[in-house]
Amino acid sequence: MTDTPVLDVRDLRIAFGAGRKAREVVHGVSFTVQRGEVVAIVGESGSGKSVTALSLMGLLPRGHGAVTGGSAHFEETDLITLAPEPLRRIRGARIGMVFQEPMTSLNPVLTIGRQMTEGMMAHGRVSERQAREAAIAMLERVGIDDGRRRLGQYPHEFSGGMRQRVMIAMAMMMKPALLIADEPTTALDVTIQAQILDLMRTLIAETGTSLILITHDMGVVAETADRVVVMHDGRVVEEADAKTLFAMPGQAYTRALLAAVPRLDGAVAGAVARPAGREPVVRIDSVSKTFGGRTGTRALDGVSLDVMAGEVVALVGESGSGKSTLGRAVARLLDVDDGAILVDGHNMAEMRGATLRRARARVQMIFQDPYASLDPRFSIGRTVAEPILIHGGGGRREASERAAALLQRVGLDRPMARRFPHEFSGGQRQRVAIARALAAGPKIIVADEPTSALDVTIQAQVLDLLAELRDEQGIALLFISHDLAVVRQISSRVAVMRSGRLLETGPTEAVLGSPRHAYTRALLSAAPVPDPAKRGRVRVTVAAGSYPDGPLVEAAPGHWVAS
Amino acid sequence: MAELSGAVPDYDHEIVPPGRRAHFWRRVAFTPNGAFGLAVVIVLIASAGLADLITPYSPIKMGVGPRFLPPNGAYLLGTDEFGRDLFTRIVYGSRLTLMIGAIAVGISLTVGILVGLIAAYRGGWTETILMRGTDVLFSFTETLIALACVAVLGPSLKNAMIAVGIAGIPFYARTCYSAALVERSKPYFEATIAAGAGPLRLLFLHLLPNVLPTMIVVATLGLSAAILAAAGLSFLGLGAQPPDPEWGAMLSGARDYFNRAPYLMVIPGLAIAVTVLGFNLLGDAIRTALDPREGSE
Amino acid sequence: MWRFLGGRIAMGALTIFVTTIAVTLLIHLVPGDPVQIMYAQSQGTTPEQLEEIRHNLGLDQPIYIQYVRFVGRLFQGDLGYTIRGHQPVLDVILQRLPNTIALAVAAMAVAILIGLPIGFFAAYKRGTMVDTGLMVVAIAGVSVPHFWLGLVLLLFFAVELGWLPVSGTGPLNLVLPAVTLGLSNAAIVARMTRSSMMDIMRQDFVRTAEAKGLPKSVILSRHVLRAGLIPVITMMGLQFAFMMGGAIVVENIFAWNGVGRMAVEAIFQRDYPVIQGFILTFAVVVVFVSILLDGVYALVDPRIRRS
Amino acid sequence: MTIRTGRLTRTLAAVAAIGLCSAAAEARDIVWARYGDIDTLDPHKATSTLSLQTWSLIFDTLLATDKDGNPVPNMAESWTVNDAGTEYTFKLHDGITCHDGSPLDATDVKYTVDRAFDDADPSVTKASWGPITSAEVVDPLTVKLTLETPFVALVPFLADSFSSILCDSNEGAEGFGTTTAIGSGPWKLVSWTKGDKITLARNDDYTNFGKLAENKGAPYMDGLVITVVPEPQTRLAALKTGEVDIAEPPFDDVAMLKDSGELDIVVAENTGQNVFWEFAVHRPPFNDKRARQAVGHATDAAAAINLIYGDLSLPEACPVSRGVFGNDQDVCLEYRTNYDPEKARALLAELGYGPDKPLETAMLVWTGGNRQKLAEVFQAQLAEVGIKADIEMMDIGTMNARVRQENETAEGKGSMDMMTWSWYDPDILYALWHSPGAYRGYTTPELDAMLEKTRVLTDPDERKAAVQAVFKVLLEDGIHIPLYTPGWEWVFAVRPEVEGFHVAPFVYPVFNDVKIAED
Repeated sequence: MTDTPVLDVRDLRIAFGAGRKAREVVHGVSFTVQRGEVVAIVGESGSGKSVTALSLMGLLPRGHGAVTGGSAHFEETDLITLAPEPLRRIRGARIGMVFQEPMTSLNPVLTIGRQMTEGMMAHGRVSERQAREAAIAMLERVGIDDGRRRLGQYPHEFSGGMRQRVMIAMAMMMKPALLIADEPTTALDVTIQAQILDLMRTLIAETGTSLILITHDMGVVAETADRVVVMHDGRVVEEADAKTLFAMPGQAYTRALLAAVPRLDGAVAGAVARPAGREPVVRIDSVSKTFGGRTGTRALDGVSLDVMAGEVVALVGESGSGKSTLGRAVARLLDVDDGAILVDGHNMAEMRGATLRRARARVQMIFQDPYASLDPRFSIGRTVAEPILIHGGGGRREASERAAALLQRVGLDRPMARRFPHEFSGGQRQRVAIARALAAGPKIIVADEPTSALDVTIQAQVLDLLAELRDEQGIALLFISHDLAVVRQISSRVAVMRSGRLLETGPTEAVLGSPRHAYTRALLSAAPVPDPAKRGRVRVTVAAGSYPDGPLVEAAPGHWVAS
Repeated sequence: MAELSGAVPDYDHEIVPPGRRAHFWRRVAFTPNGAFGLAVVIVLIASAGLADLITPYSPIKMGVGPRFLPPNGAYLLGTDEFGRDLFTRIVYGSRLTLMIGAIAVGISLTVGILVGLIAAYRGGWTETILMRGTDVLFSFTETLIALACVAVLGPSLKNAMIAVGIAGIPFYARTCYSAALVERSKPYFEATIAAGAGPLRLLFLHLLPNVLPTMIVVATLGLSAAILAAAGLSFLGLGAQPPDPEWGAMLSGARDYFNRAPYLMVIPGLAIAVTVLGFNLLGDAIRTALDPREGSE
Repeated sequence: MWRFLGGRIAMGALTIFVTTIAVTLLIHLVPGDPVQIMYAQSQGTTPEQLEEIRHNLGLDQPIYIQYVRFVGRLFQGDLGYTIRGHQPVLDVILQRLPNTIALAVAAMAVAILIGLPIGFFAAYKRGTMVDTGLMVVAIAGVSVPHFWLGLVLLLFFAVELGWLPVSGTGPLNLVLPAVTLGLSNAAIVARMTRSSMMDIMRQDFVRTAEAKGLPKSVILSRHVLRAGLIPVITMMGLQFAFMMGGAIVVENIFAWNGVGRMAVEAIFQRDYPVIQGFILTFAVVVVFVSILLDGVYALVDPRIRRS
Repeated sequence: MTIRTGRLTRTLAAVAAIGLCSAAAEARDIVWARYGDIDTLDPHKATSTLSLQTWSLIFDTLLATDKDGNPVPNMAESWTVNDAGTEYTFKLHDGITCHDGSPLDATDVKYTVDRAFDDADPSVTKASWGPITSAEVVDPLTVKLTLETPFVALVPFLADSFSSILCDSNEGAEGFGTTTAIGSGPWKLVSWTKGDKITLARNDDYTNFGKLAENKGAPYMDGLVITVVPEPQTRLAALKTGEVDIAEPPFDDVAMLKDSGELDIVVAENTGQNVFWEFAVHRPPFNDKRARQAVGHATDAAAAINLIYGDLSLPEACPVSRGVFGNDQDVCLEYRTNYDPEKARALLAELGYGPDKPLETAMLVWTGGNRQKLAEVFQAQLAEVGIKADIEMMDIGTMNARVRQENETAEGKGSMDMMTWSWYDPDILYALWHSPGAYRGYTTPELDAMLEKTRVLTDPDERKAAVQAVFKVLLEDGIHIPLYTPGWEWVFAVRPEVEGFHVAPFVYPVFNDVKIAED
């Protein structure tokens, strides 16, 4: 490492609000970034990592937050005390930034060309023509061909991954000394994430730019960072070399954090091969669904799948794979065009009216967003009691008694039943949602990304709870997730979907351990592994339409692969 | 007739949880706008309720004083062309104004909520018919619908209230619909469907309570629009008829005397403006309190 | 884009279709015998004559036949005859319509010229006293009844100062009604603009622009204003409809010879063919303008233009 | 912002002033502002005073009225009646020309009469023409009208603009009544912008034979513009700024204007206008004459009109107003129900009404002329004795329909209305109260007989007695309770530089003598 760091942050303090209401959220954070170094700032939500990054650029939302102390020396200049105008001249030119949401980070009414060139021109170095040439060259470097034509296009004509490439190109065009990337891949599918991370690493290496990578994902950290700064509650908990940190975490918090991260390697905790019931609880039989009329998108295309009693079947795939649609079809939250969904032998797809309402008790659902999952005007006791009342499980008193018992079962105290959802944390709300699902006395629960919105430590707790319930009550679980590591932890069988088709299904060990389908292999190789030692694996990629997606064939006992 | 409806129904459906209601009202009352709005509304309600006690004369009896007497000690706001006490008439007018607002908004709100909720809940053809119909009516603007209603029903205060009420339906239906659509797409609603809840439970225990805060904001702002619209109709002679001390009608009647007694025109106009401003500020304050994006907090 | 415009045109056609039905029904919703009400002017019309009039108006036919006839005549530009004076309704309306449109357009110009900059500025200064102050003024603006504002302006500028003519229909006469109608709508435009601009200022792409180190003026003019104006344009169609609606009142104050004043007179005179014609004309104008603005919108917003 | 607006408007005002000056330099028109527009230029298609006044400028009539309201020769230099009173022969002046240059002769008169009696599309005032069976061209300057029965009111009718003589060149002319109106009156139609203004130009060929104007030739001024300015205060402002020369002022400002001398006030006399109460007599409560009388006794018309119109209007005791044949205040005062609230209360008590049970009725009033204010005063007066009247304002046409509808309805609460009629002859009472009655109101066989008599008696004294006998019935039974005269559009404020403006009987403003002094 060279002697003078590119960035030297000392005792940075940030507060939200003003005057008496001021609340400090970052309490004296210090770290340095050396030339050409990749530093990851990692932490759970509320750790202050994003705020720290924004404050360096002077981009804290006005009226919401302000730096109250400390310094941040960038190439000898203190960014914190710098006047707006000189700071503006540093922004973009010397420090670039890439944000999380590629879909909204570009102006929809300006051409890509305009947006790419305006920064360079604003910093007064070049003519428009030169800027366009530079932009075309840069687009090529981030893997976008036909740059000349692409510059005339608007953001909506690019996919999410492409937009993030444009964002990176836009930032790197200025050859900044430092690039700050705030969760740059969180909104992307895992295969795209892998490509973007690879791209960033390559560019950094080529240009000697330093990178601050803000993320919550230990896998991403392990894949990318040279050095890691772990933040928690506005403080730096630990700062260490990446390899050291993953191998020998120095602090209890870091250890807990790492322990909670589900892994694709190592011991399988939950996926002990369980004796599955003989009769399927749910039999999905060649179900098809098209959205938006005859010419619309085919979300499900002849999907068949069985779930046995007491079994956890994971449905994995990237966005647009149809996995959520299938889950909602099973819960009969949408009508399918074709096929049957037999729950306990009754075809839910054909039911209507009161019959359907009665049958609904058999299938319950848990959703991704714990905040929107509960009616904010119902106390949680009432929320949990509602299914009991609907299905005639006794009077009001009995229902609330049972609701209280269920809440206790999911780890919430009885007196909490009177409280309202806003008084609970995300994890607690997800527990309430689980209790509500249990209240109807279901045979199967469809859990649609139930832990994706939760911090990794909370995720571990919720997954444990689900596993316990499965063991204890013998309820089947259809677990929908994009995260193979989570799937591996909880499910006994896995079904891989893409573009509305089932591509591979079988026991978890078999599918994740020895995948037979090219797409499954691509997914596995793209998933970030929280171990710096495994960095630089060869990625398997698979282009759309270049893989088999015909009927499933049994490749090994219970292991089916698309032909 | 000023259409407040010009503001798009874009309220954030952030909900005030039951436990925070007291805190919420404090947030409304402690902003200058909210305090002013609340004060106006309280004064209005008080004057409507206590009209018999606080007014010295009869609102319709002529010749309780000389004609065209400018504001003075005995007749606080002066007397009108018939020697009636203007203060008394303004106070009694507040009663009519509140009634007009309440009834007109009551009609708009009830029908609007029903249409919006059912359209959002049922979807499909019901939704298409109801909401396209609403769009059609909406493009007509409230003024025209109110005018058409009066053309059919004939000019009277009662008909003006009905007309303004009907005219407001599209706006309320739209707002309720978009609010209900947001709620309907939230997982808790789907979870309740999955729990086997029937349409009535879904509509009235889940959807309605969750759109209600939005609708209350809209109704508060809508009150001002309704009052203004009804006053406009009365001004044109299509609403309140004599001797009702309706402000718009009073203002209209005073036009003939604006040389001689300008206060006759100024005072009812101010009464309307302050009342409408009060409801607008109150509605705005409630909205700000509900929508964290708006304020600086 | 053509699909978008096609949808809008279809919606417009639907609006006009619904209007024709409403207008046909209108006359039947009137309590009492419309023919008697309409023709009471004539001295000693006998029941037989009334029956004949009813027949001539087709009111003795089943309602769907009346509707078909009405639409048939509509296509020939025949809106019937006024009760008062027996004039072709279409002529009566067409003679006044340009005045109303002129008023609405001028008022719209006033509203935009005043409302847009204020809204933009308030959004820029959001959360400050300036913003609060401007918005209170805007709320006060929508709270002042425009029939009152009109009278006050009339008193002051025309009667007291004598700068402008007090009544009538001409270019100079347009100033006061346009300002009256424009001012109260300027407040709405200001609020609309502010909320649209604030939405944009909260967008991620504005932060991107800031992160690029663009000067504030460039961010505001290029990124915020452009994107923020698009929703404002979409609201303009509705705004124009409001102007047309507001014109009904304002025309009556300033004796501006437009269709709004005509409509109010017709209501007092129970001249139903005129009322029918007015509603229909109103619908056609509003639909036409909103389709026009949708066209502008489609051209301005690349997401629609290039789809 | 205020400052900027100010500067802007001033600039605009300056620009416009230049425009106005150049226009004014060419010709000076008389500008007459009224509250509303005409319905049509076709005298067979409307009845409003606004329309009549306009027709009287464009068209001429066979006869005219003198200042007392009596018929005198006009375009017809003389006329004769046969003994049976069923044939009227009119001799026309020679050399009268229509606006299009064609001569006005007997064929034009026949054209007009035939048009009024056209079976397919008769005049809306067909009944007032009387029982005419034919119009005959005897020679180019002689025309004969034949009647089925005698009709003494024909002569005054032919002096009124309802009988405007239309030139037969209007036949087949495009847009008659809208863009075309060819007459032989002192003014020619230039254009009519509906809702805004009517522009007239001097008819240079005009000769005044009998109209009330000193000027025997064409008007002095080049043009006459009749504009529509609905608001009284706006009209006043326009008068003050000189935008308008003649207009009806706000009543409450008349005294002030008179005192200041800023504007001249012209009050029309002999308007023939009669404002009166009438009732829906076929159902309770007004089927009982005591209820009607109670209204009469509760009404203090003198006080009310004094409050609203000051000394501009007069209480009227007779069912036809001053200046109309048969009017005699003393005779009528004897018969009519005079203001006596005690008596009203007593009558109401007899009928079972009291303080806790007011007599409820609708009070229909037509818009304009401050009548809504007057109605409010009457409403308060009636309230004093325990009659609760709900005012309903409407257009006159609507009110005509409503009144008839109320008379034809057997159910519902009481209905009374402040009706207004303006006519040049007591024959109006025939139209109103002879069965079936204009509004299907009060009729009896006895009254029918009495009214028929008033139509055929040619001796003035006999006819007067018959007319006053009708008054007695109408007044005593509280059928037609007169309130005041004149009643609408009869006060004119005139700019001081305007000379020679006056108003002929039955509210016909005359502009033939008008000269406007140069500033």
